[in-house]
Amino acid sequence: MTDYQVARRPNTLFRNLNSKIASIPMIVTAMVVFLGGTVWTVFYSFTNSKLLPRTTFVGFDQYERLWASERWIVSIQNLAIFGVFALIFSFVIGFVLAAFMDQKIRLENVFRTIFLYPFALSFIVTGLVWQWLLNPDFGVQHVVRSLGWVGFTFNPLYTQSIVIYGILIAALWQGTGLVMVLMLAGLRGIDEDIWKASRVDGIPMVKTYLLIIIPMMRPVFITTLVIVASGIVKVYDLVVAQTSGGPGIASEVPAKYVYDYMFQAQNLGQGFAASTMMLITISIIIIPWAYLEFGGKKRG
Amino acid sequence: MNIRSLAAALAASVTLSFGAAQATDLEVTHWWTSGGEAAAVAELAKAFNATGNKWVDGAIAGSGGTARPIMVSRITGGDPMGATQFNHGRQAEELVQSGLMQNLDEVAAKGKWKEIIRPASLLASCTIDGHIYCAPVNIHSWQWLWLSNDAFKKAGVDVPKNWDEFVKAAPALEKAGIIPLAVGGQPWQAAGAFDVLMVAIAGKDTFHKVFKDKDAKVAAGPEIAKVFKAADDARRMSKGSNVQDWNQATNLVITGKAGGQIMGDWAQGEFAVAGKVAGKDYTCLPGLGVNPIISTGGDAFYFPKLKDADKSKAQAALAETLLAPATQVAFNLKKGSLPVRGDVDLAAANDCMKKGLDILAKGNVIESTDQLLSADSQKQKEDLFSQFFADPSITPEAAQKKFAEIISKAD
Amino acid sequence: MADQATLNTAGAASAASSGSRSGPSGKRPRPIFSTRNIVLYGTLTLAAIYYLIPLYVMVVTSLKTMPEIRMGNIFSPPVEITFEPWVKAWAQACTGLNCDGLSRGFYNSVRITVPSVIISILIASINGYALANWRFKGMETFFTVLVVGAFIPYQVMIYPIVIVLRELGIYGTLSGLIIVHTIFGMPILTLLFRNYFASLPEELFKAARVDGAGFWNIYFRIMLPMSLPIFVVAMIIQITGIWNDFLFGVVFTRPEYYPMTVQLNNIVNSVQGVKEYNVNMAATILTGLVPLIVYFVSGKLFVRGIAAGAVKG
Amino acid sequence: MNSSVSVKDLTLKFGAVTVLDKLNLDIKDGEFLVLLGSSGCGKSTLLNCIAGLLEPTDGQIFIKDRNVTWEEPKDRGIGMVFQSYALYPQMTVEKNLSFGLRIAGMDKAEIDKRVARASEILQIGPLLQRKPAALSGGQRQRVAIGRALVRDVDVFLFDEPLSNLDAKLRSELRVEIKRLHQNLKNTMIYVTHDQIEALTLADRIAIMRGGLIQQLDDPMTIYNEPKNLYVAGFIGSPAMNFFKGEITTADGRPAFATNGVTFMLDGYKAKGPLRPGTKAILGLRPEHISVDGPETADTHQAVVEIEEPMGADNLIWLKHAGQSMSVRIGGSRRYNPGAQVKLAYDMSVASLFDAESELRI
Repeated sequence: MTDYQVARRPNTLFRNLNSKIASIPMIVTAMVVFLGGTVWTVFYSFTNSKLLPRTTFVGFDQYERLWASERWIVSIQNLAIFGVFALIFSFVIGFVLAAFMDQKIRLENVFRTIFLYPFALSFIVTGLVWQWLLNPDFGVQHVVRSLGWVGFTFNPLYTQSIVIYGILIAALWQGTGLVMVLMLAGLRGIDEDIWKASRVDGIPMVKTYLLIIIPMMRPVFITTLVIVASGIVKVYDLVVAQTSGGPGIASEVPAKYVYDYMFQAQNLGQGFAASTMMLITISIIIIPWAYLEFGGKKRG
Repeated sequence: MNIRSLAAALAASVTLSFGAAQATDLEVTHWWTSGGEAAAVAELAKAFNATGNKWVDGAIAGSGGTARPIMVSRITGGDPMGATQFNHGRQAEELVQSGLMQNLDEVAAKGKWKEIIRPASLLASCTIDGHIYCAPVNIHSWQWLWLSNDAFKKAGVDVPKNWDEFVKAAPALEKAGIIPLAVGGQPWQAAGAFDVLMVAIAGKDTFHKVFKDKDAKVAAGPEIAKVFKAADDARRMSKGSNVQDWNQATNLVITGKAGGQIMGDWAQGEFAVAGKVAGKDYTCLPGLGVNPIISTGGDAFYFPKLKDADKSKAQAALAETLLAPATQVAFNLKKGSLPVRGDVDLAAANDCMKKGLDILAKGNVIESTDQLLSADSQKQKEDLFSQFFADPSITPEAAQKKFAEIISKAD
Repeated sequence: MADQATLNTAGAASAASSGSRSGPSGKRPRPIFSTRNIVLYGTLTLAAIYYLIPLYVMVVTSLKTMPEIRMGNIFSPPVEITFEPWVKAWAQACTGLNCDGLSRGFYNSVRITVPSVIISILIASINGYALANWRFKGMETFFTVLVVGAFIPYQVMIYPIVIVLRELGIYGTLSGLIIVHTIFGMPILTLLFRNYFASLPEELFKAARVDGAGFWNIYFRIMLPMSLPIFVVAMIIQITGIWNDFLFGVVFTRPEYYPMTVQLNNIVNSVQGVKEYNVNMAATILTGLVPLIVYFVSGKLFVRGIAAGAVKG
Repeated sequence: MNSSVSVKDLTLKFGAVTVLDKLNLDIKDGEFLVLLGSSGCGKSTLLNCIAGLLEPTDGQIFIKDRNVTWEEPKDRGIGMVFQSYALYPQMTVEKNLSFGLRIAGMDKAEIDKRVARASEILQIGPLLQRKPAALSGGQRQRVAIGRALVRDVDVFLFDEPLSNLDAKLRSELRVEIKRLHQNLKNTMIYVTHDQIEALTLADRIAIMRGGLIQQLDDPMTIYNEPKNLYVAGFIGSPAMNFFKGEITTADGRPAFATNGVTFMLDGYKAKGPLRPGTKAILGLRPEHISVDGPETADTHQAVVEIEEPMGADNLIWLKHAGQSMSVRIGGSRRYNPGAQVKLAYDMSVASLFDAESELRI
């Protein structure tokens, strides 16, 4: 028994009301646009919607067709190759550049600006420039040949087997600057005493980076991973601007499959099925991680 | 004609017609942005502005693939344009069925479209459930082989008169450092070239059996196998094209860097802009010189339903203008296509157009694949052929198998 | 020891900038021509050349005439400098019937970018602030969905958004496009702001609450004045993203609002015979100029802000 | 009820973790209460609950007999001083002091008056136009206290306010806080992990552990009669010496046997009967053991291991009953390692705990 007046917990709906009001845009975006749009997409992926969405259900037909489509398989393979290499190279190059930039160098501002400026340019522009640079009749191949190296062949954009690397070159050019900046920021956040300690202990610099500094930079790596990975999954403009998916279907990517089938082929159902596959893959990878990272974590 | 000065003239005419009180702005979207195309659109705009309304140009470059999604989104999004180009055929079918498009019955009746438009299949493609929903403006045929006379002269061989001669001349061209056949990287070009080969080699009936009746057995049969053989030749001859856009490929022919190109009659506009003369600088072979049949696809304008009554009136005015004889002549001369009405005088037509008109008059026509197949099937076909043309490791037999599969599931 | 408070209360801004103030955390400088310096500067210079080549080619090409481009080598400097391509790209290049080049899109791009940047940053910063300081039940779930949303390709979302905008009756309007930009900027921006605000000392927030400041007072009077670096980062990201956007600009508006990138696409894709590479390159540079200038001007703040916002988990 | 702050059955859980468990606490008007405990014991959490910065899962909080459980912090009549000072970096000292008043819409003259008074009390007048970054640590903490002062509230909450200062400043400000309390006579709740601060400042100390108050008493009681083993071990530096053993009788008197050594419990004020055979722990503070004093019947022998001279005191570490123990003696008495000493105990201030319940016997 309590011998004092108990104040009832106020209606929880109105607790923290301002915060809830302020979060409405986020909630609406998350629930209506992202979640709603996803559910809507999944729903219509089971229909045979053509130009306009309609509710004639066809079960898993769209998915069967999707996985029987050579272009879809190629798209996925390309994304996998592109994704793995883009991640590895952008992290390695970005980190190495950042580590070099962190050596009390002269002209740091100049170098940083040079590495970062491509990020200001859109993928369309990036694609155009690199299409031009890699064009066999004008670009690198032509230049090297006219220097007397007649047999020189470097024609990624018109060679099926290596076209995806031609796109990778452009993507890395555009994106590593940002990775470098993120890494640099992370390196600058490392306590100077760590460096002193490793010097006193006589640990070589490379080892210090690998064994001490990199593990300490986990938050930076995670933020960078989110930014780079979300860019990889979405890769579309670059491919369109550089190769339009060609030669043939050699540089197709999933996002382009979605767009082409939704709008050019006017087969929304097929486009939605491809979207759903992408969304599922993303969700499987991202949600558990995102929940661990952002959910339930308390401060104080 | 210089486009810039044309635009200036246009601007002037707009200012003049501004005096007319009922001038209504009508936004027209299309993807005609190449040199010849833009010149042709200017003719339409001029004619429409002369009615006292104002043509607001909404060109979206990058061909139908880029433009169509934007157009469809705007119509379904509830912010439609005044009029929009589609390839006539089945691209806008569902928009019509959902009641988003303006019925043109009245304008059609007034202009006696049923009588003047030929071939009738054009109007049929515009007709859904007995009502007319689009105004065809031109006939475009795919079945042309464009040859550079210069290139053959340089290679020291005669300009071929048909596909077989062309294939035979290829080694000579190659020896002279000329790409025999220019094929751009855009997927629809490869698919289109294949359709052309099919009409020329397998003939009209087979074409119909495959694309109209969707007969997979024919598609897998020996007739089509021959077509794939020819496509294989074409693939070999097209090696080294290294261009994306169709008109860049055409430009290879214009400049003599390539021997020929299988491309629709819209290529003619590019030759015209470049100041080339048919018969002298270049040669055109309808039906690849084998089987003079042309398909009658083309472009049509659709008119989304608008709330504003003035705009609806302007839409009717535009529909009427598009089919007016003078517009038809002016437009099609620039565009390099054929007029949709048989009763206009195309005295100014050049060599190639006359060949086309001739075939049309004889009735040697087939429907275009845009009319026969859904956009979905078309896209799958495009994927297949762009892959086939780019990847020599795919045998004609394997490709034919896939082709038959697409046909069996086509709608 | 006494300085700790500066770090705490003056916020991550100074924490981050202390790097550039007191120099990097690496080793002490050594003689100029040591092996280490040669490797260091050699690598950086080579990398810099790789990054600069495309820009160089773009600029050089845009200053050449077409015949020179056809004959020459893309790396050779122009024999005869011409500004014709720039004039053409800016004011004369044609799309369909409109022959006024990029100029017609410039104002639209400004008109789209300015409100979109302001609104998206305002909303994302308030959301990030609420997430960091005013949690309520379920909030993290919404945020998780939002972050996952960052991975959804835009193409997938076009159709649902067309429907949403249509139902709201703002399809094709400028406000519709602004909303779309706000929506798609939200995941990354909210993440940045949330991390940044979470990195500010929590006691500051508590002190303000004891002082009687509420949600908005704390946001505007305490948090905002401390958050310049992260706002710069958000601004740069958004200006770049929105200015460079093509897809939304063309799908969700009508021609009178088409941004510069649509004109750019039209110019590079409207081939009149041969591709006019010089005009294309000039148009490309012109289109990229605004975000480039923003970068050159505020690049230093960008790094500082990134250090403050992105790095803290 | 004349209590100033009263906490009833307060429970706070973060998910599955219970931070505060049905905690009760009454603080008298004008009392200086110190919440003492090691980190993670829930003391700051409790303070934040009282301040209204954390929402309790269950329970009630009263301030001045008013139920404020769900009130906003600003409406509770509290002022709070934080460890990191939490000064608004972009505002001058004056603005920092007046921020809360300005938010409340108080009129300008009154604000000025209060700021002037606070700055006089804390002697920060010359600093008013400076920004926090231009202040030293001690000055910052003064401003932080001033910010609580201007609010003219009944209850002051201090969350480890001196932890970020160096030792000298800390003892200076400690005195100032004590003086402030004597002058203002407000209720003050002070969280710290520093037992010196607790013992010097508090009217009463609440020792917390695992979300529970272990003992709430005046400093001397806490020191001399710790309620349980934890409190006994926590308070006092160096820590109390503990011996594990059992209660026996020797010569018919209660005694404590461990490792072959017997301590006579004469003079120990037991709470109840001392039953022989009970497993128990004997606690002896280093200063309650005399070395080489007058011989008694219970004198033990031990060997010095280490000597730690601390100026005023000298601490010697001995080996006794198989374990290490420390003894505090006068600073002038020195022993070399290896020296034999005789030990005697004052059992009236010793502590005896049940080995199982760890409660004082």
